[in-house]
Amino acid sequence: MDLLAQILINGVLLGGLYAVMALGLALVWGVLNIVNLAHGAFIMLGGYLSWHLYTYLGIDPFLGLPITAVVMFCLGYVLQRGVLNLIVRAPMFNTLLITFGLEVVLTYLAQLAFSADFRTINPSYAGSSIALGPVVVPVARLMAFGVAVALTVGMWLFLLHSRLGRAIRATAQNLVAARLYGVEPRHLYAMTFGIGIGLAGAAGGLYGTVSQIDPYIGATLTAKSFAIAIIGGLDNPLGVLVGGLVLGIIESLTVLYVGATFGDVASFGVLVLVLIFRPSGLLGKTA
Amino acid sequence: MSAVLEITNVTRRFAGLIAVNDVSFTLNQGEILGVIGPNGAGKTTLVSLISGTLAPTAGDIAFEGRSITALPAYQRARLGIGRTFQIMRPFPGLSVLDNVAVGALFGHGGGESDLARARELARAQLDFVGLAKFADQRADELGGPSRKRLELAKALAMQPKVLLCDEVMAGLNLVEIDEVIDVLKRVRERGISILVIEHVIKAIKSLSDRLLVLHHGEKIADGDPDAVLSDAQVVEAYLGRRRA
Amino acid sequence: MKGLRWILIVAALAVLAAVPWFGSDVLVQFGINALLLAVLAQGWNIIGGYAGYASFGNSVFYGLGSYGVAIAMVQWELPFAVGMVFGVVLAVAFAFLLGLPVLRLRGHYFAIATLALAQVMIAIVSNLSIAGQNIGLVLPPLNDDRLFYELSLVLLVAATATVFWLTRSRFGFGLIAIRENEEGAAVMGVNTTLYKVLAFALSGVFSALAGGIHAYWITFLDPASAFDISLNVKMIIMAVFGGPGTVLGPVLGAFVLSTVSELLSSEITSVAGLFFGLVVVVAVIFMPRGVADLMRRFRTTGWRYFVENLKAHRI
Amino acid sequence: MSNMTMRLAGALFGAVALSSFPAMAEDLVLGASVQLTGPVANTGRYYKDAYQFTIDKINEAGGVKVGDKQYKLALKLYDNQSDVNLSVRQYTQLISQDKVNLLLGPFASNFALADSAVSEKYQVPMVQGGGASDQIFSRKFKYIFGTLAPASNYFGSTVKMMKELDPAPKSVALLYADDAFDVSVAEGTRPLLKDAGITVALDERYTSNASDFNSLLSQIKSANVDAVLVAGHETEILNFVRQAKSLAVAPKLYSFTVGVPSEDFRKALGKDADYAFGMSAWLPSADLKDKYFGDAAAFAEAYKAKFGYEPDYHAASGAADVEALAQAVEAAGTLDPKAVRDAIAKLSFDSLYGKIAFAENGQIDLPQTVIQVQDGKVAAVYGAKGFIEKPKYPMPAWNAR
Repeated sequence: MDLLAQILINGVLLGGLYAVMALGLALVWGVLNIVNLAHGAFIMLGGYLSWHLYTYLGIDPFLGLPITAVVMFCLGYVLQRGVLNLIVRAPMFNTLLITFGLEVVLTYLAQLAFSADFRTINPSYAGSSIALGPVVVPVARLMAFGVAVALTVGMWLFLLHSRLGRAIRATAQNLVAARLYGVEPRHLYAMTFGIGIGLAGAAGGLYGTVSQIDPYIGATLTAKSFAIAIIGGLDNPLGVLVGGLVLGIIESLTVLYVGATFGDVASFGVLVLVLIFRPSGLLGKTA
Repeated sequence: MSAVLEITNVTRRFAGLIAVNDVSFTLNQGEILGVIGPNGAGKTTLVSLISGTLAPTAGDIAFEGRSITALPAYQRARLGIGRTFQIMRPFPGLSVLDNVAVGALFGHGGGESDLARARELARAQLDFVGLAKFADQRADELGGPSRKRLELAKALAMQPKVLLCDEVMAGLNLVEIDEVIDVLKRVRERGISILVIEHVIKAIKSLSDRLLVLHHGEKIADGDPDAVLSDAQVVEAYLGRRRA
Repeated sequence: MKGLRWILIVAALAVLAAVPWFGSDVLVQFGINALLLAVLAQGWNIIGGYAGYASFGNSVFYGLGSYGVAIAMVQWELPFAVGMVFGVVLAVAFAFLLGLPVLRLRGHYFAIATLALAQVMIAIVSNLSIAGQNIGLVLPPLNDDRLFYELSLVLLVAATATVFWLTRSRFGFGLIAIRENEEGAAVMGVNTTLYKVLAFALSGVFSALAGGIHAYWITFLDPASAFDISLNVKMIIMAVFGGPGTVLGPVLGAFVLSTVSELLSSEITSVAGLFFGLVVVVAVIFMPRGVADLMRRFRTTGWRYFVENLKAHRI
Repeated sequence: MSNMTMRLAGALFGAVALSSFPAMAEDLVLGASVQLTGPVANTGRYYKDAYQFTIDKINEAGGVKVGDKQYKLALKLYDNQSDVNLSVRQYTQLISQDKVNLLLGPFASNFALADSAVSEKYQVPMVQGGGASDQIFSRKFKYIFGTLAPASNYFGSTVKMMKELDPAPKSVALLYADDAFDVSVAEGTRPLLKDAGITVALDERYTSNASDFNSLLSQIKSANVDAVLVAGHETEILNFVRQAKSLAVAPKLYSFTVGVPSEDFRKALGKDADYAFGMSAWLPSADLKDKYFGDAAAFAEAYKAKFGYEPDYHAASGAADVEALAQAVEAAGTLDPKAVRDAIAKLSFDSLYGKIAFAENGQIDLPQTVIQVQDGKVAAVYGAKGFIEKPKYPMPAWNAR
């Protein structure tokens, strides 16, 4: 019983981290209709950025998150404005291919710049934990979870209540709707992609505090982010949070009850099932 | 006159909205039946229900005395039901000729299996609707009026027994409308029964043998065109709304 | 004109078929690899280029074909040919069982679902002891590259002939109609569900056969390399680079890109991957419809071709 | 650019473009395909550096003498981008196009498994120091030789040591990744534990590259085992240790097949690396005499000075591979691959890595020394003759460090 409680806590905390990883992917996909295969590579870059801030400037990884997010936002903005805006109206294969190409480029650049060594962000509190009776709650994961919830709710409020957020949501329905809000579409696209990448950067910073970063972690993280975004649905950040939690819990339980090599079977199996039976996600509107 | 198509108490709901509500009518052999109604009256939904791209929530649709409610769209097409789309959807990357050839290759009775023969049949249909000179152009390079004709030619190439026309005249000028009316009349002469959905009341009045009016998804009139158009309820629903 | 084209094709085939008799070992190796990639691109072309469904699940067919051969030869000690048949059976079964539900999805959703299926297959096969779990299987080596080369060539010819047949058959027209407008195809009498599943299966048969040949040739396979998603991305890149929905485009794309990639990985080893990524990005931006379209239109438009592509797709 | 075009033409028309190849007539060329990019590039570089370093050293000493002719060694190295299929093709290219004389190996068992088929096919001997899985050597191949100790015995010395600890661990959890090497380790370890009378309370295979060990760690905690043995990859081990700390999981002892001897493991974990047990078939000791470097300590020092990081057993094994080829060629007195192969099989010499002598199946057997991170440094704690330095045992709780 204690074990089950511990596993559920693990699953929930893991799910929070998963949710931030997928938040930006879902936004970019839902609004711009770009399936960003390079998403994991941006998470990786965010991780490296956080690592540099921590290692060379001594900035705490959690305090450094805004810096990481802003820098990554700028990178995202420039990439969308300069590259991805060029293919927004091209056939679907092409957006998949170009983001795949970007993933390859970013991965190799990262290896050239940072080498293939593992990097960890290991502040003093990273390994400490709080004991709640027999159950142990890791501090860093709890903080990451808190940040995840805050970012998700913040995203949700932003989309619902700010002018830019409303323009972004309108754009998800209709390409030129941005103009109705007095925002230039090219700028709006770049803003949206920038926010998505900023979120990926923040996710990378969080990831670095609980795991380690190397240039090749991107592909796996992209795949995970897909599963979460699809399970949660693309039209609501709160759905993504639910998707993350569901996946985190399912994986943890699978490892406990089925075996440690079945985690991926479970998560991608659930993804396929959700796609087939509820293609708009667990919380998404049904057609 | 025998009924080709029998629609019995058909209803279609979308989330929170009844698009077609308990509608019944028949389409007789060799008849041109006009269906009119204001925007959102459920006309296009009705065509989709008959052609099988939408399934009814309740009710029955019968073709030549046999229920087709459970059949998928392609089987209805093979039985002999052809339709055009209001929002024109040619196969944009194919040539005009090949667009029509698809109709001949599939269509009524399973279609023609030989590509060369299918293209011959398609060319004949292009002649019939007056598009022969565009045969080798890409379909997405056609202008609006020509696309309307292409929709017709595609449906006709299927050799249908029943033709469902969803606003084939919208957006055309008077000369073009007359040409389409002429085409449809000649189609009827081939023994094809036609259901025409239209906005242009004048056109449909001169074309239809019978007129049916939909309003908020319900049938509010069905009968002789002149009588229907002078019906008070129709005038209020249709024209009253226009004035508003 | 038409006769000349056939003569050229036969001559090109004769040259290709003769390669193992005058080319170096490395060329033959490269040839086997390029031919198999071309088969994969051509197989993808059927479901992706003609039916318009961006399948990321073709690497699953490839993997099933590889494992069909490996399991038959290693675990059951059956001949290679039986393994090929077994692989094809697995692929077709997969196409029907999972194609039916998954092919109801459109656009990105289909792409992602097939991507996930490939992941599920890696995870499942890693747990199957008959497939050697995650360690993989080692096949008995056969030192006969000529045989592998000619087999691959025959397979490519078969795949290309099939695609050629598509362009002039009712089945092919049905697929194109589905790609161009699925609802429109259905109301014209195309049995869209059946056609899509058949296209998926046909595409799977060629991928599986390619996988089978590759497994026997390379003599080793494990789940990660058998169901490698980047192989699927490669197929798409090659097909799209050459021209999806054309008969020779994917073959051309496979040959050109394999050559580029081979030269890069033997010459400037460590930046090969980087360069490959850049080629993809630039190609997608400037020639989104592939080499086939470029060759067709470049003569009339010249350099403006690239500018026009840019203008057509940007906002 | 024009050179590229030429190569293209060469490749297409089968005219082998030897013109751009740097080898001179009196060079003896060793070919290898190693992971310089991709997920295992981190370990791949040990081989690249060790190969080049050793080749340069041998050349400084005048190269190798074959018959009465003096040869310089040269290295032809490709990056296989951590892709098995590519590495197989590159080895084929090395043999049939680049015409290298002899082969050095890639890193990791799955690569060695696939690549050994190439050396066997072309009958060119490959000495590899990167694959330890027993599978590689059970195929009765004649042209593959390995300088890593057998995977099945990685935990052998550790289990022996456990029996002599006080209090001796009674129960263990055995975790292993699902790849060729780690499965071999697990298969070899189970009977060792059984013979030692230690209960295996938890025996779990996990997915390679897994990053979340919370569930497994919770199970370990719940099973309350004395010791945890993990066979996996370095990144997994790092995750394991960090997550063990964050879940306050502290068995009396934990030991890992990889990571512990390497410098970046200690760098990445900092103080948390302490108490971790591991094993190494090689320690940079001055007792290991070497013909070219003097001894292993001198090798380690020169290596670190040149590349900026400490060599571990991967690097030493790579260096030994080059030496083995060099010695075999001299012994054979010819470059004929078959003769060299027979000479390799008969080798017996002392090197910086230890005594090099291959068993019938082509693999070397070296005893594993148990090591432990103590105050940020690697200490050898248990070897063939029993305890060397005192192990820090049992491991204290995380909050008591």
